[in-house]
Amino acid sequence: MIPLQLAALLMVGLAGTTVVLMRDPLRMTILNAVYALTLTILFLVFQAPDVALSMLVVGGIAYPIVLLAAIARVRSGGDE
Amino acid sequence: MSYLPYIVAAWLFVVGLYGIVTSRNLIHLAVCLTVTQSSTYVLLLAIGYKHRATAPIFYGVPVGSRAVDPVVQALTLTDVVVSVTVVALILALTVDIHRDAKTVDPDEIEAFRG
Amino acid sequence: MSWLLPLTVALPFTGAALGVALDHWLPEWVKQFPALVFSVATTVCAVLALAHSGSAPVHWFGGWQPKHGIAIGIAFVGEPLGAGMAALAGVLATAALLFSWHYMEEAPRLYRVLMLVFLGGMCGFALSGDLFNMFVFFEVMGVAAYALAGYHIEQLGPLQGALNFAITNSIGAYMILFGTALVYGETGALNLAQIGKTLAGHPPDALLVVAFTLILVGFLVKAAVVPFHLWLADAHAVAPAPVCVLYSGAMVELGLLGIARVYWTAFEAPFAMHAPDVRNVLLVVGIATALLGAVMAFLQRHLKRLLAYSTISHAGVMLAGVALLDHASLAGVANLVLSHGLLKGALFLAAGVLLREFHSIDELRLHGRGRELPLLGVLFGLAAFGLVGFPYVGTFLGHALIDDGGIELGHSWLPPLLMVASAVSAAAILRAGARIFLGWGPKHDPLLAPEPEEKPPEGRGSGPLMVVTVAALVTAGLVASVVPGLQDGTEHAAAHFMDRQAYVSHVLEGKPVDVLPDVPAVVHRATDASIAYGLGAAALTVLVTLFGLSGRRIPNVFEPPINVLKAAHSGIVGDYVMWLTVGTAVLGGVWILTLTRG
Amino acid sequence: MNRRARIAVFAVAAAGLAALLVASVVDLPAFGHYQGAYGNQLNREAVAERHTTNVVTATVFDYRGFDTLGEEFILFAAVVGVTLLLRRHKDSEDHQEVLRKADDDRVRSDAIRIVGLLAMPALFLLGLWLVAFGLVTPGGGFQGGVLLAGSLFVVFLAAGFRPYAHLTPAHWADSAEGSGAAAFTLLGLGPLLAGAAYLHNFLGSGVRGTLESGGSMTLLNWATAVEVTAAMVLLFSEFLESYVLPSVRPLQ
Repeated sequence: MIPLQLAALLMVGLAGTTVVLMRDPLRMTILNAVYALTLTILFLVFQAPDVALSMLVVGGIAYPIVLLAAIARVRSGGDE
Repeated sequence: MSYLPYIVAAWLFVVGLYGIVTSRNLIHLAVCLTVTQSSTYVLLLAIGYKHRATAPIFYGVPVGSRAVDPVVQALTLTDVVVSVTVVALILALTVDIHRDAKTVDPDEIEAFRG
Repeated sequence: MSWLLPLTVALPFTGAALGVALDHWLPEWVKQFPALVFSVATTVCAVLALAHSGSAPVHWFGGWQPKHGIAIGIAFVGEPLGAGMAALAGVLATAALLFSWHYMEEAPRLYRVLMLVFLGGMCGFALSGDLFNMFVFFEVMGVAAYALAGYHIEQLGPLQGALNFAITNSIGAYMILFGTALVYGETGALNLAQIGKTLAGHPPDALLVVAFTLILVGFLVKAAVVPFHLWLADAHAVAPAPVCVLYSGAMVELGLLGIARVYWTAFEAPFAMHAPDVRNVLLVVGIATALLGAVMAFLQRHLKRLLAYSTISHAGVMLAGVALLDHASLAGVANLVLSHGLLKGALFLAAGVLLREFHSIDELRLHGRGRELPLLGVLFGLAAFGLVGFPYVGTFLGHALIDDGGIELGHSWLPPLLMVASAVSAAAILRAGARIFLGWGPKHDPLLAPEPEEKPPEGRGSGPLMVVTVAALVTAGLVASVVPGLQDGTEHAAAHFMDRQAYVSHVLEGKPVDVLPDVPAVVHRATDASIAYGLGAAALTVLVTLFGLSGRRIPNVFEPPINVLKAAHSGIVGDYVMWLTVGTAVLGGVWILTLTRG
Repeated sequence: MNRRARIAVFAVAAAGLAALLVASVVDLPAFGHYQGAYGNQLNREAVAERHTTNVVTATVFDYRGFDTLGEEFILFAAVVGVTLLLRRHKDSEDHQEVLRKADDDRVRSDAIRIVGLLAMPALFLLGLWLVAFGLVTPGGGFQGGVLLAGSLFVVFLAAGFRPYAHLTPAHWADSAEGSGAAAFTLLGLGPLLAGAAYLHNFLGSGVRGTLESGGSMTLLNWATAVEVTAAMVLLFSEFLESYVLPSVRPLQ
């Protein structure tokens, strides 16, 4: 368990918990992207470049687009 | 110390469930679902890891050298990409629910009782 | 003959993919046919695979045969119970597609594509011999089912039903993946036969118990067993009728097949010393599900929700059959799955016809209006009667074998409970049928929970084709108990299903399994006990139906528990996930205390 | 069941579940001491048998190719499901009419337009590279597909919705996704009809470390890339249309 792995693991645990505790959807989307980044680093440190690439691309492109579109649609459609 | 990755995976699983049960917004609930799912990725890849081993890519690396387990990576790799579309399906349901019920709070959706 | 097995998955998937790819180039009139053609072709392949399943052909994908005893590729094993389940799924999917000929007009193309993907996922799950591959097909079935449940997007009910369905089943799927990861960490294998071989001498430690619990809970969510069943009634009440046929007829039963397969191939050996503990826990859960499902079915006025709770009740009976851990009861479960799937499919389609004709699915609002459809009334009555378990009719063979298995193992208290459960749930259906088609009973019944009305589908559908489909399913379901040689065939198949050594050596070393003895084409005379329980069930059903129609209020001592039950089915996804967590913690806790001692 | 009672009961159950999970994971081999024979076997033989130096991609597309077929159809069904759920009512305006109305969000600032329209081809090439070299170095159809869809999305960010909608017509995305998925199943069906196993690698293994290593895996890789790209484009378009065009009347 090299120190880098330890750091990456703690970051993942922290980021995951923060994402869950953040109730506001917009801030949560940004935190989700940060969480995906910590996961990417963790997968790299676990010698899994393919999965890191997959998480990077998905966490960086797919999740933000889908989440932001859903939030905008819910916010603009409703009266809030 | 040598079980920390598995503990983090177990923690993420339960934290995700906590987020789902206490959620007040379906979009937040969908993201908590992905946190629960990501715990399985951390567990799978932590199981497949070996000390002082390279990635299972033998380009410029001699074939016999010590490498981590490729099978868990193959399982996780496709699962990560596919789970986006499943969460997108849940978000599509959320958008439709908001259009009909004007709310995204799971506790206030009054479709059916009992 | 192993080339048949991948076809049952490749054909529907290819049909779905081509359905989307060529949609803009196909003339309009052609579009009705491809889905049905692919579904029929898949069913033919599945039935042929069932016919050849005596020798349990193994198909290694990519041609990767096991090397040095290590399974490299993914295997499909065409053993009788799996192939039978795939064939039943094919038959029900074909009947559903035939029924919905012009029925689903809003988005027919997407509906047919998703039905084909659903069929492919079910066949793949039934035949797969690889733990992760089962998880993948579990998800394929799930995703197709979530989208189909939310088909009527103009109403809130379908959307919330689909959402609850999607979230609870997704969590179940993640639990299966977590359990699979634990098993892979311990055994280094994903092929079920190889896991079984590795775990043979393995002591039952905490990892195996928790992995077994997590995988089982994932399948129990799909099999709609208490306390994981809450999503099923919501999803059934809102999904289009032909889709409910697949939910109740095949998807729920596949959850039970998953439990049986994972237990007998991988987890039976390490828990062999504590088999009674596994049996008793699953028996209690099964009976609780059977009784709760029956009671809730009796409290419903929304016909599809009533049928959904009846399915939950039957899932409980089937789980009790599997839990008895002996081949007679397992054969009983196989027969019960066959006859119940056909009859329940017919009932859901009949509800679909009612919805199309009278734009309502509410038992009280349809009071007496069913007289205009006498033939449908007769079919509805026959199908409900088939579910009672009257000797030699419909689900009798399944109930008889499970009752005999229970008595043989000294659990003589089991058959009466199962009899009560199937009687009450059948009575609920007969009460609804009598009220709709014969106009008996009062127009108002405070006992029954009010439900939001359901918007009928847009398509007119072709009347005669719908009734023919219902008739075909009802006749097949009713005669299922008296098919010559079926009882012996299923008992041999069940015995093979449970034999781990033969399965491991057959899959990994290719040793031919001793082919099933040719079965005498004779219908055995049922045991006196099972006939007595069959007649008892029929009598009890008549009594409860008359009570239901009499409109008398239930004694108010039952009032509080019924309100608690209704409150538990709240429709809030947070409650469902909480019950899911509670169920997992209790199951895991009980098993970790009992299975790991000594 | 009121909310506070639910959370209280959940907290107890979650503590029990967490205890169970921890009790199970401590029986796993310690972190870093994994001994699985399956993975070692693949690490030793994949390069020799299929001349692909990326063993993970060899596992995804050949050794466990049938899993990938299942995963692809999860993706396929989910995107069809999203299209089903976000479909607008029949009588609302059809696609072209709606496009005309969505003219007001054209990107004004030239800086963004130029940088965006330059970035798009670069990202597209990077996506293609990721797919092509998937068999040799980390990458593959799945990751490359998402990046390709992302590069097309940059057109929306840099130029607005109408240019994006013209670049990604729903008809073509639908057909591309369908044909990508169909190609994968048919590539498996071919060897089956010729008597070999389903998804058998019928082409030669090619030259190690080059683009044409891995035989029919390359075809499966590109089929996956086409399907994932088309699926993601469809997904983004569905969500964009439901967001960009609030003018679409909510269903009665």
